[in-house]
Amino acid sequence: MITTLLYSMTGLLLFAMGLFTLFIHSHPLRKILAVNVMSTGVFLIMVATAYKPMPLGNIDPVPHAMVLTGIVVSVSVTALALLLACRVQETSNLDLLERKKQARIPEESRR
Amino acid sequence: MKTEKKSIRRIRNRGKRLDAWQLLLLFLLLCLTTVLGTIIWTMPENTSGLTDAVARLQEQSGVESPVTAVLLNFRGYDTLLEVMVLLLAVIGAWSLAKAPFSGQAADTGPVQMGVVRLLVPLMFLVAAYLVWQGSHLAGGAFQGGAILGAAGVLLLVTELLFLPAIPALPLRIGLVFGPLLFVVIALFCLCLTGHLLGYPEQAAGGLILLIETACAISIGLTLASLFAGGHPEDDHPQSVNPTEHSDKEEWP
Amino acid sequence: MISPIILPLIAGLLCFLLNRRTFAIALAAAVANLLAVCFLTYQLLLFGPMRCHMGGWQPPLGITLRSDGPAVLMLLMTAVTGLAITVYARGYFSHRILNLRQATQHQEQQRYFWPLWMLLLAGLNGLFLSNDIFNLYVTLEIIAIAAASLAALSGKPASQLASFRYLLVSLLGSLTYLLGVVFLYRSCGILDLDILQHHVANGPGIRAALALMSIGLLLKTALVPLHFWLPPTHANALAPVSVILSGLVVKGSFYLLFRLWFEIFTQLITPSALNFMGTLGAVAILWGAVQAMRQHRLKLMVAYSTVSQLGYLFIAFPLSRIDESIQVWSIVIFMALGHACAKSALFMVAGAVFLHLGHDRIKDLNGVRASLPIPVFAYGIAGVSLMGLPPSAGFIGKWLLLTSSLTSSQWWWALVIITGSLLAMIYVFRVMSRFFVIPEDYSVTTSAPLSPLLEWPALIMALISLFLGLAASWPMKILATGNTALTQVFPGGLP
Amino acid sequence: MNWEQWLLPAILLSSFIPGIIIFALPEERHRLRTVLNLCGSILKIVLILVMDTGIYFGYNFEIRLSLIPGVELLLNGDPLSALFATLSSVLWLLTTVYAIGYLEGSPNRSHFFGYFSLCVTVTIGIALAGNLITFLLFYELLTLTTYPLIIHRGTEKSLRAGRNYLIYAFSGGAVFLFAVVALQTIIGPTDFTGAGFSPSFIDTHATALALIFILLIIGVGVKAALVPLHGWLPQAMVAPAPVSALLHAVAVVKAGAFGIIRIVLDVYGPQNLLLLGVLPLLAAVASITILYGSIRALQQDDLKRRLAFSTISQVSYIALGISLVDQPLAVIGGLVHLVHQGLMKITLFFCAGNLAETLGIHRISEMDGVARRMPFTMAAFSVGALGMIGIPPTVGFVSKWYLGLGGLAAGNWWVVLILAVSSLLNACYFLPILIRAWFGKQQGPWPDELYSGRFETRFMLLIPPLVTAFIVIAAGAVANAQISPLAWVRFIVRKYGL
Repeated sequence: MITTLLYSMTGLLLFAMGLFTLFIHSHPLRKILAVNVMSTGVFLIMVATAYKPMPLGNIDPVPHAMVLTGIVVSVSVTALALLLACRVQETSNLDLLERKKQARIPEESRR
Repeated sequence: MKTEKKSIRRIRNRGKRLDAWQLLLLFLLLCLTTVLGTIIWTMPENTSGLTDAVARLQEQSGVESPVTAVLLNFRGYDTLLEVMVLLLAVIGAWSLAKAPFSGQAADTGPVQMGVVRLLVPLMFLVAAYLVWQGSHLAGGAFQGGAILGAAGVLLLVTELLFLPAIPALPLRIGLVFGPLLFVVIALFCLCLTGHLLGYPEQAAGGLILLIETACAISIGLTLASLFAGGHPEDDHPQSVNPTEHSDKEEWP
Repeated sequence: MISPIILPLIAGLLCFLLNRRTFAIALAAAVANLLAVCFLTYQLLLFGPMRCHMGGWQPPLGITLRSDGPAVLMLLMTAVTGLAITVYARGYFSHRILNLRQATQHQEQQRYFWPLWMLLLAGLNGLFLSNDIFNLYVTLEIIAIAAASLAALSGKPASQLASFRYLLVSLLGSLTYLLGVVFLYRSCGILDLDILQHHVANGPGIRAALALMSIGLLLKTALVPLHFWLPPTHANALAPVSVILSGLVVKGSFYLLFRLWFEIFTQLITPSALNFMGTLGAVAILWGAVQAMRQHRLKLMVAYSTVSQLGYLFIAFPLSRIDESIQVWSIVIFMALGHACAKSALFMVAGAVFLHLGHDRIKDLNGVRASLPIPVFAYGIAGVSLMGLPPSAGFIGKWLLLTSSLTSSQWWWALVIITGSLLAMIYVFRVMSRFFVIPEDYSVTTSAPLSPLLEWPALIMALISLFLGLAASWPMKILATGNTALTQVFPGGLP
Repeated sequence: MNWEQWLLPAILLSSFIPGIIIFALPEERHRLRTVLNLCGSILKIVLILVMDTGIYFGYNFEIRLSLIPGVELLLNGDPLSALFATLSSVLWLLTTVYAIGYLEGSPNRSHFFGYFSLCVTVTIGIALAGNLITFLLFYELLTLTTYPLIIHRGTEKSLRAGRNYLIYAFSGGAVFLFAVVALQTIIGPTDFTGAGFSPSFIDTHATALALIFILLIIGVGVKAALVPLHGWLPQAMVAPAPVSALLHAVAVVKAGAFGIIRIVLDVYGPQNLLLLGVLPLLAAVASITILYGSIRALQQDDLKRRLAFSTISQVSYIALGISLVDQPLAVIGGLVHLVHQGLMKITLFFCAGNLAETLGIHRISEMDGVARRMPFTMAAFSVGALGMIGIPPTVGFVSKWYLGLGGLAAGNWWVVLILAVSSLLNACYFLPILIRAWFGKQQGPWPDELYSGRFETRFMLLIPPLVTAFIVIAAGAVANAQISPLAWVRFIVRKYGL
């Protein structure tokens, strides 16, 4: 019971921390990491949900399955995000701000 | 416009103390956390979730491990889509760039090589074991695939295996193999039992193991090629001259 | 019922596996998908809503697919638009490959476009059909990843940064949604929507869950305070991708949000919450329209008009209090359908103009009418639908909105709606008049003639959006078979 | 399905289908385009005459299409719609002939004639609309189809005019939409029954209904160019002459006036309006518009602008007549002026177009002695002008006569006063033109003489004004005959049981 709560609270805290970082930091890598921390938090709460105190029988496998799915999803999304960040860094040597501005202008013709 | 101003401020305050709106944000988040926390705290713990349902249908699922049963039988459809997510990540990654080509071979000392020579086969073994025991204990396709992926990463790092050099077709076949087999088996079951992924009860164990193995291989490849970060050299129709192909990076 | 999901899935895998004849595969899949959806509609009209248990496992354990009126209508919208997009994309890429430099790059873009688009289609269909709250999360993720990769496809820094932001935002959205799912599961222990519908007990846990899920979905739907990511992403992507994102993807998350609010958690919804949504919607309409008027580029203008049009969907929320289901469902369905067709037509036209002139600066669009008659015609018709003039589908939606806002004596929404359509008129015709100018030095950039594949899909989509209003009784009928409230309202079936 | 039902769609399609074909035609297929146009318009006239006789002998034409519960499209042929439909189809034929001559050799004719046909289709749709929703549908479509015609020249000036037109028209449309929805939520379906809704609603929603009436009038008043909603009309003069003729005599302004008639007679019904007591408002606005238009017309030197302001004042005669709805004679005067004003004004615009096309004359100060150069044109012009002033035996006299009688019968002396003053003003701004044209000495060459041939100008430009001028006199002379606008209007008023 207490353990469940402990895990859940930790997960919640991680979620909030990740959210805060996501908002205040502008560097792509930090943002990606922040999102990862958040997802970890969510998964932690999920796993905590799976644990059922004795009278109700032992473990609920469904959240486990969901966590596995979630982890895989977050892994793939993280990989994609990292690659995108790298591409952004490579393809334009501008400062982040310029790029942010530029992101509002549609593509120019390439002839 | 507004987001830009924010970002400007953020850039300025890099490393400085938090300014007003950040503090406000912090405060809001704390409130949120406390609210959610109290809700969790006060939440009644009496729901047993789906434990009993799983326990009831366990023996029909064809595997002992409840998690695997849920993952590949009861909620196999989720897993099917999830494998697609992985594949999508690879396609997305490949659409972004060609795998970076670091001209000279890496300076791999004898120790490193030795380690790799020892580790990689071992990893394959462990992966196979994980997949196999997935049917009755914790473990399964994803765990196995992860190990395989790690092995692939090791090979890539030491450049014993070099992705841009790999011909694209076999790689693609390897990547698609798992998901495609999954779909085919699903449709096969549809023909047999009239339900997508509705395994016939006696064959369930075998089919699940088959799917797991295939997926493990594909997932391993997926993770490895995600690490390689880009599509191999010859992965699109008539890419005749790589020079014109590689000048894609320069922008007008 | 599974074929709308499985067909594009297989097509996507094949497109990725063998990179010859990808267009043929995609086209076949799109057509087959349309046929399957039509058959599904036929079944629906015959037998009413249907369930399909994955793997034969009954809920609560198994995953259920369900086809009811709204779902089938969204599927139809997706299938028709999807077919048009597939054809258009073919014309778009081949035109770029033939006439622009760096042909290999365009070939490469095309090579990865097809599998991504097919899998995205599968994800969308899955979203519309799925009846399991966690499975919905997975489909959301499929859509997010595919959409982000598509948005980055054009390869320019601008678009890549935009799509990076888009990816982060949608990831944040789905995480929040997932947290909501966790809360829900913790308090009910159920994932299947039908059972939830009956087991929802009004407790803090469930309210928190609903709030979290709604926030996540709002983030993906780009309701106004959370819309910042949409215009750059939609305006910087390749034209077919903009069509996909603006016409279909935003509808997916909105549809889910709407179902959660008006089917599952109905008794949790308070008038204040509805009014809050409505207010945001009103702000979205006005703000989006004003922004659209201020833009200097066609694609950005169209993107902001998407922000504005999404507002109408949310203004339907507070009007749902009178005779719950029928009014609000029909409003939303008509708005969504009309907007999907009109907006895809607009983006197709924008893409065609872009390929023709090599830019889309509004002030330099003079005299395009002479060189591109069909796209300009399509633009006009689609604009009519956006402005909600009769007999377009947008008009039916607006009519229903106005009627219900006046019958429930909330006339201020009506004022917002009217103002919104006037602003829409201004920004649509600001461009239209440019098309009609006859420039004194009449020298359009000597570019290759556009293939009919680039022109006709736009016109057809525009015409559909126009005549959907005249055939309005059909969607109503489909909606009615799905929706018990409707059948109660019209016992004798609909006209 | 019987023929009465399919006649109305056939009437619409008879110009819609040619329009669509013309859009598809390549620019240089002149002959085919001309043939299509003429066949379409003649066919339309024939069909509409069939409908008229049918209506006279008591058939009722009606076809419904229900979109969603509460929204249904209804086409319905009653005497009033027959009046408007006949007027616009006949004048459309003449305008088409005129436009073919006018636009010879100018670019983008496919677009022009395409939109031209669509425009008249929509106008007939307004005439045949059987309920407010259908009316709204065609009313909005009219804005859309006339816009390309107004900006047809494609110059920045015409674009500005077009923009103003759009803003005025769509704002009016929005107000109208709002009012229609509000009205429907109160009284349910708004079919044009000829009796109006049941007075029981007045007891419950008096103020709401009065407000809605004002909103409706504002909505249609924009197109009817009631002061202060008239701003777009003078600017729209940049359009080619046939378009101006269409706008002023057939389509847009008339649609507005027709809307006012429909709202007063059919949607609300005379009794309800008298109960609500909002008609004096309408009468006041109409009178103000009459005087304002005439006074502004005095100040214009540009011929077309002067004609435009005179339109503003003339169309309000219709509103004035309708606003005295308890006086059948006044109503007759208003209704018949719908036709008469169209005939006279289109004549005037044809002639103005001829002057501009042939001699490049745009200003009145350039018109000295033009009658010697173009006697036929100026003869037609004079007929139209005298009609506007209201000299017998022209049709203008007939309408003013009935309006005056109605005013007297109601004991409203001010009506007669306004009529007199406005006639005086009309005389003040038309007679000088005639004097210049006929008796003035030609100073120097014409601004730019474009045409010199056997006739004074192109054949196809000359015929239409002569025909209309002839009708102006004939219809006035035989006003009491069995078949004349006046007779038909009497028929209408009898139908409405006034």
